[in-house]
Amino acid sequence: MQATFYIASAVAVLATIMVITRYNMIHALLYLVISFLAVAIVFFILGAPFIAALEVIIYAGAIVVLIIFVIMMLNLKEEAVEQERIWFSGNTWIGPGVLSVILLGELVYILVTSATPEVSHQVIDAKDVGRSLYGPYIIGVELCGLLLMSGIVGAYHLGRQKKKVVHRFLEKTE
Amino acid sequence: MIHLLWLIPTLPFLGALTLVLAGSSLPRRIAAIIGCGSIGLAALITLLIGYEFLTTHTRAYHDVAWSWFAVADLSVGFSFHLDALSLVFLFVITFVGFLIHLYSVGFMHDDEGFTRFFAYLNLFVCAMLLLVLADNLVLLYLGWEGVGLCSYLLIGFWYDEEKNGYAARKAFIMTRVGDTALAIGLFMLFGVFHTLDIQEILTKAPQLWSPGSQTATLIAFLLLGGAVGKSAQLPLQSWLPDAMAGPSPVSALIHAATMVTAGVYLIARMHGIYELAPLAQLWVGIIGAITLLIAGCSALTQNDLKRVLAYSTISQIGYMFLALGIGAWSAAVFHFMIHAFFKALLFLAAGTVIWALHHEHDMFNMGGLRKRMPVVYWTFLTGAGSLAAIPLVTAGFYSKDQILWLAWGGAQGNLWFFVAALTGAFITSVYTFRMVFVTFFGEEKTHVGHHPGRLMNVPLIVLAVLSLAGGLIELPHTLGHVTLMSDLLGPVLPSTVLRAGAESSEIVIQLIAATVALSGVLLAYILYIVKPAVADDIKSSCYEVHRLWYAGWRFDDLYNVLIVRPFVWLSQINKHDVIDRFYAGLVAGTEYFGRTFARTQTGVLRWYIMGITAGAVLILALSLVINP
Amino acid sequence: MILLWMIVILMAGGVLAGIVATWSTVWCRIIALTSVILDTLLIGWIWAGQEVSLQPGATWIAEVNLPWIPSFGISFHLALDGLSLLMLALTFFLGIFAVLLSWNEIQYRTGFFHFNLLWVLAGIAGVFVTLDLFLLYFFWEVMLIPMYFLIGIWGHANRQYAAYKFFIFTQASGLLMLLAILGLYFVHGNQTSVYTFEYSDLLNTPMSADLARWLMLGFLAAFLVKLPVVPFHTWLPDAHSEAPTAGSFILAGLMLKTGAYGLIRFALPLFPGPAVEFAPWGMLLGTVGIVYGAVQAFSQTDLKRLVAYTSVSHMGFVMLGVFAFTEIALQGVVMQMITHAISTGALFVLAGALYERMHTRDILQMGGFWKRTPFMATVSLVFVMASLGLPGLGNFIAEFLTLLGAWPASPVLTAIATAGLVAATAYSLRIMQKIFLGKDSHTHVLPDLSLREKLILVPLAVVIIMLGLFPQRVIDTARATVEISDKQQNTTPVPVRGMLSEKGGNHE
Amino acid sequence: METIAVEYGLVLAGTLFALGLISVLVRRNVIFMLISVEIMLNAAGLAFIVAGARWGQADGQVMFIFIVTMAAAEVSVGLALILQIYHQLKTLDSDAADKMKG
Repeated sequence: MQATFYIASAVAVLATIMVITRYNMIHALLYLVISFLAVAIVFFILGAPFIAALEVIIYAGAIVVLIIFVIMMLNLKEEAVEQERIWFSGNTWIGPGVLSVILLGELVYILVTSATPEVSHQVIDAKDVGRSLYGPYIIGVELCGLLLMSGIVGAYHLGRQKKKVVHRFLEKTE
Repeated sequence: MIHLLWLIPTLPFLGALTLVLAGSSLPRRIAAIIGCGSIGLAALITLLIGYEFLTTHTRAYHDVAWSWFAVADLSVGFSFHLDALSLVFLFVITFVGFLIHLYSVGFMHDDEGFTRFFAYLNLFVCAMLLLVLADNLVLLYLGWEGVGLCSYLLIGFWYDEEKNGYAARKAFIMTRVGDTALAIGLFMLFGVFHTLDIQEILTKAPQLWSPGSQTATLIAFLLLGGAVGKSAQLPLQSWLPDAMAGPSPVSALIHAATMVTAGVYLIARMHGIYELAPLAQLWVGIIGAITLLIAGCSALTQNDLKRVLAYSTISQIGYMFLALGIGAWSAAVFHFMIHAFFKALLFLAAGTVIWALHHEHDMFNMGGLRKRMPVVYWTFLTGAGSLAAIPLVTAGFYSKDQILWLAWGGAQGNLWFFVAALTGAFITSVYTFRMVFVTFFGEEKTHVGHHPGRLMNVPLIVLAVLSLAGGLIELPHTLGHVTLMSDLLGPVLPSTVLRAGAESSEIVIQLIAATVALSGVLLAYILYIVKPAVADDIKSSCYEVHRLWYAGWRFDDLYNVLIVRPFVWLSQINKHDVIDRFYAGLVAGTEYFGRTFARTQTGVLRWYIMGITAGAVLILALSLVINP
Repeated sequence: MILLWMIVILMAGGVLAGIVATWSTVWCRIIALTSVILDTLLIGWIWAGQEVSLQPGATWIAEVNLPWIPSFGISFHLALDGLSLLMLALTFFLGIFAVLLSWNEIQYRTGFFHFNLLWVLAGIAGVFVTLDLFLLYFFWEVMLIPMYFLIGIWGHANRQYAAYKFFIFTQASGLLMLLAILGLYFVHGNQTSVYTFEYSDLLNTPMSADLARWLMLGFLAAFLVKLPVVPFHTWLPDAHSEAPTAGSFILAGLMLKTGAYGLIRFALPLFPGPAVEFAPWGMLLGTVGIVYGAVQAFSQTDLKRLVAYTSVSHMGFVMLGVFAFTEIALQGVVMQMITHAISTGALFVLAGALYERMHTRDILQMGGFWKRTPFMATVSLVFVMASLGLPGLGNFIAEFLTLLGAWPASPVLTAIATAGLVAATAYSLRIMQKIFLGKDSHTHVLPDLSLREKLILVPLAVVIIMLGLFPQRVIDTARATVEISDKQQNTTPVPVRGMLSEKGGNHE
Repeated sequence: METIAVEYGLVLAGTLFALGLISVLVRRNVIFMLISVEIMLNAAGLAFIVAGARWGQADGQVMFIFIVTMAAAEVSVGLALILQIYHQLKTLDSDAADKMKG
């Protein structure tokens, strides 16, 4: 069990590192799927099989597919990869890297110095989650509904192909 | 009859009101009738009241027109107090005022501001009457400021000339400096007595203060400040010569006969306080003595006929102050009255000369007018004689002699005062007859344009008679011993105490005074008729002194450097208000910070995320440090 | 109830005038004029029916007390006493002229102008009668915002700047007052568990001296800025010089008086202890204001700016008098509020009239106008003389009483303030000299005052003269109020007062 | 059965979060930024699951579901925005969209 956890974790971290270092978007997305799958395994180990399934379906499935669709729509070619390479080079890494490492260090420090209880091995299945969702968290569910609704409306509104507007004075009148 | 007292200031006021409201639409004739008529009626009522006052032996008459304002323990009425002192002033103001009004009808005949002139003049008479009739110091202050206003308006009457306006402003501001002292004096008096009623203060003062009391001295000095400003005494004298920018009748009425003697009135009125403050009273005398000397010296050097008279006025008021300073109260009032007659006469006559010579002011451009304008010559000569105190025949001799005598023989007199007064008398007769000889003798230098009509001659003659006969109401022991004036003022003003053992020397002093006056005339005769070259020699050999005196001892320059320029400089340099700079700085600072922080708004998304991250790092770090 | 009506008439008149203006500007002006005249008649009727002298301690002449937001202890409480009566009469009286003044001057957005004008008046009237601190703040804002529009829309060239400056100064200080009001509200609530904004309840709130000091400073901030007292005065010259004539007129005549009124009605009675502590500084500020304003006025070349600085100088007398804590001085202050409103307001009218004719406010470009406009010159003379405190005109009574009353409190400061009158003479005469005296070398068409202008200036001149000769009626009307606030200050322990006069004497 | 210490789960979540953060900060391509945000959201969700597992409660999973919902909505709106940006600016460079700089 423990070994599985560590392996899955290592895969997740490595896959994520690969994600963030790719120049090609599709490659990155494929690594992202691996990372999500690894995390799904971690969920399963932690006793959340329902969530593991959700992770696979929604993250590794729906969201990644959505992004791929958009990439396809944009019809990005080799130039995009080149562009990415140019942007990516140099010491742009240093500042963010140091900042993030400090943040991580602080997190780890906090976690390590505090008491370390064990994870309980009770499996919490979809039924428990459902009870919770439609019990005390019903308001949250409602709000999620609204959020998704507005997400759809917003995406539709924003995604419409409008006439290109560069500047209102330069706008072509047809 | 005496209950008609309220009419005396009311009539000129109504006259002024009518003239102001009617404006220039009024025909000249009617304006003249209103202007002179109101004063004439007032003068008539004054005469009647005076007659009743004298025959019934009234000591004082009190009349409340209405209660002006009353707050807490302060109660001020618009109320009048008539006693012998105010009666004398009342008589001079209305009577001389009336004569000057009459004269003005002729003098101002062709001026386009005819109505306006009479409106101001009437208003002035009203204010002056309020001043002398006031039973409380606030009403007195009203009159005091009112005459100041009219003086301002009348000096600047010919406002086309910018310098007339400035002369008017100077007069107003300089007298206002004195008024400030007077106002502070009023506050102090109220603080002590809880009333501003003059009679009440005078009765209470000896009960509250012992002679020499500090408060009394301070208050007396403050009142003196007011008097000095109004009466053009040292150190606030320099406005009067410039005030000659006004029309001559104005100079005669305001700047010779009445307004400038308001200071004398004030001190005489508040004599009770000065008696309790010997130091202040001594200073009244000292100021008078110094002023009469320096103004006399300045008068010696002036070429402008009216400026000579102006300095002479300052000098003569110096005599009155000297008299007040030595406790010769009734002598001061007597000299005031006689001075009003002859100085008004001199100004009117000078005005006629100037008017006849097309506004020629320089007397060295005149000459030979004796034959051309005989009436003016004779009246001017009478006035000049009176001013120079020619013995026996002129009224000026009697009034000035009294002061000279008391400066020596009075209990508060001393040698210094006497010498100063005597020197002043000598200087007076020199410059007076310098004026007479230069203007009326020698050859004619400017052609006489127009001749005065009867309207202008009659007041001259009346005033000339008064400056001769006026002295008969008060004659010294040695010559007839008439004491009408001091008897009249007796109930109001204390009589002067003589120094022990000095009585016998009165005749000697009189002889000295007469000699000095006559020798002054003689000197003037030698210098300006017999040997004019000598006068020029003296002038050029003492050029510096001459210039200093000519410029009125450079007091103007002194005040310019000390007060006016710093004030204007301060005001100009701060025109844009340094305090506003502070707020402008505040605004600039805010804008600067705004712009600086706006620069962090780069529009680059990654910077914002960086900011958020840095914030998270910081907060976590803080929580670790603070709460490990 | 009549008080409510007075304010409602103004507000409703404003709305109506604003609406009617779409059809007819003349009717808009007539409606505005009618509503102000109606109010003037109402207040005149009250005053006429009033006993000459109110008995000390008498209840209010008129009172309205309606619950507004009872849960917060806010009520719509208006009350009228002698002081308020005078101020209201002044407000409505000057309001008539403000409408008349704009008859020709305001040619665009007439409806909105009159709406603002009447609402400013309503706000000012409200401040003068309110007895609820929340309502006070409400009216304080009601008079502020329309005034901002008056300056910002119908002002002269630099109006935006002036309007912002005016707004920020008054609003910032007003917010400090709001803070202090809320502070007082909660302190009182904590002490007595009665949460109320009612003035009479808050009067004797027990609190620590420190707290009282801070709360008083909050109130003072609003009132001193409005007055204005010297370091906070710089909005005034800008606002005055840029505002339209009616705006300057109301600003100088009425709005500044709300500061003075606030001091007398609110700041001092609510915090008697700290007020006594502050008194020497208050008097010092007043004196500095008198002298500083006068010196500043002397150097100005913009006529309206000049008059604005004379306001600063004159309001210094208010400070001096209020913090002298004597009945005479307070009467002087009340008188000063009225006479300054009239004399300075009239000077602004004259400045406006000259601007209408010459299209400049620069006095260096004027001169010698007496010959062509004798009537204007004569009227100006009256107001210029009033402004330098000539006896016989109302301002003299005010300044004399103030100084006389302030003398016992601090002789040195009073003496300096008196000397300030010399500077007042200098700047006042400068106005006459530069505009009306001197050579007339201008080619402008310069007609004398029109009938409408005469209709404004002549009554003002008559009133200022009447106030100078017969001030007793005003003094009697204000007596009850003044005596009460005087008494309140006198209840403070004697040693403090002794110290006060000594301290006052030593401050330079 | 061996147990897993909670901190390991949390350290994993933190690591993933930090990696996502680095990427967000470094990348200029908007799509990459969006991907990185997904990584971070996922890491946050992981932390919730770990916490839920520690207490044996369903709440952590509920939270994860909310996060997923939010992520879905965010991605859909975000992608729509990306499309717009690309159409307007002809690039995916986030730095090009700096019209609101101060």
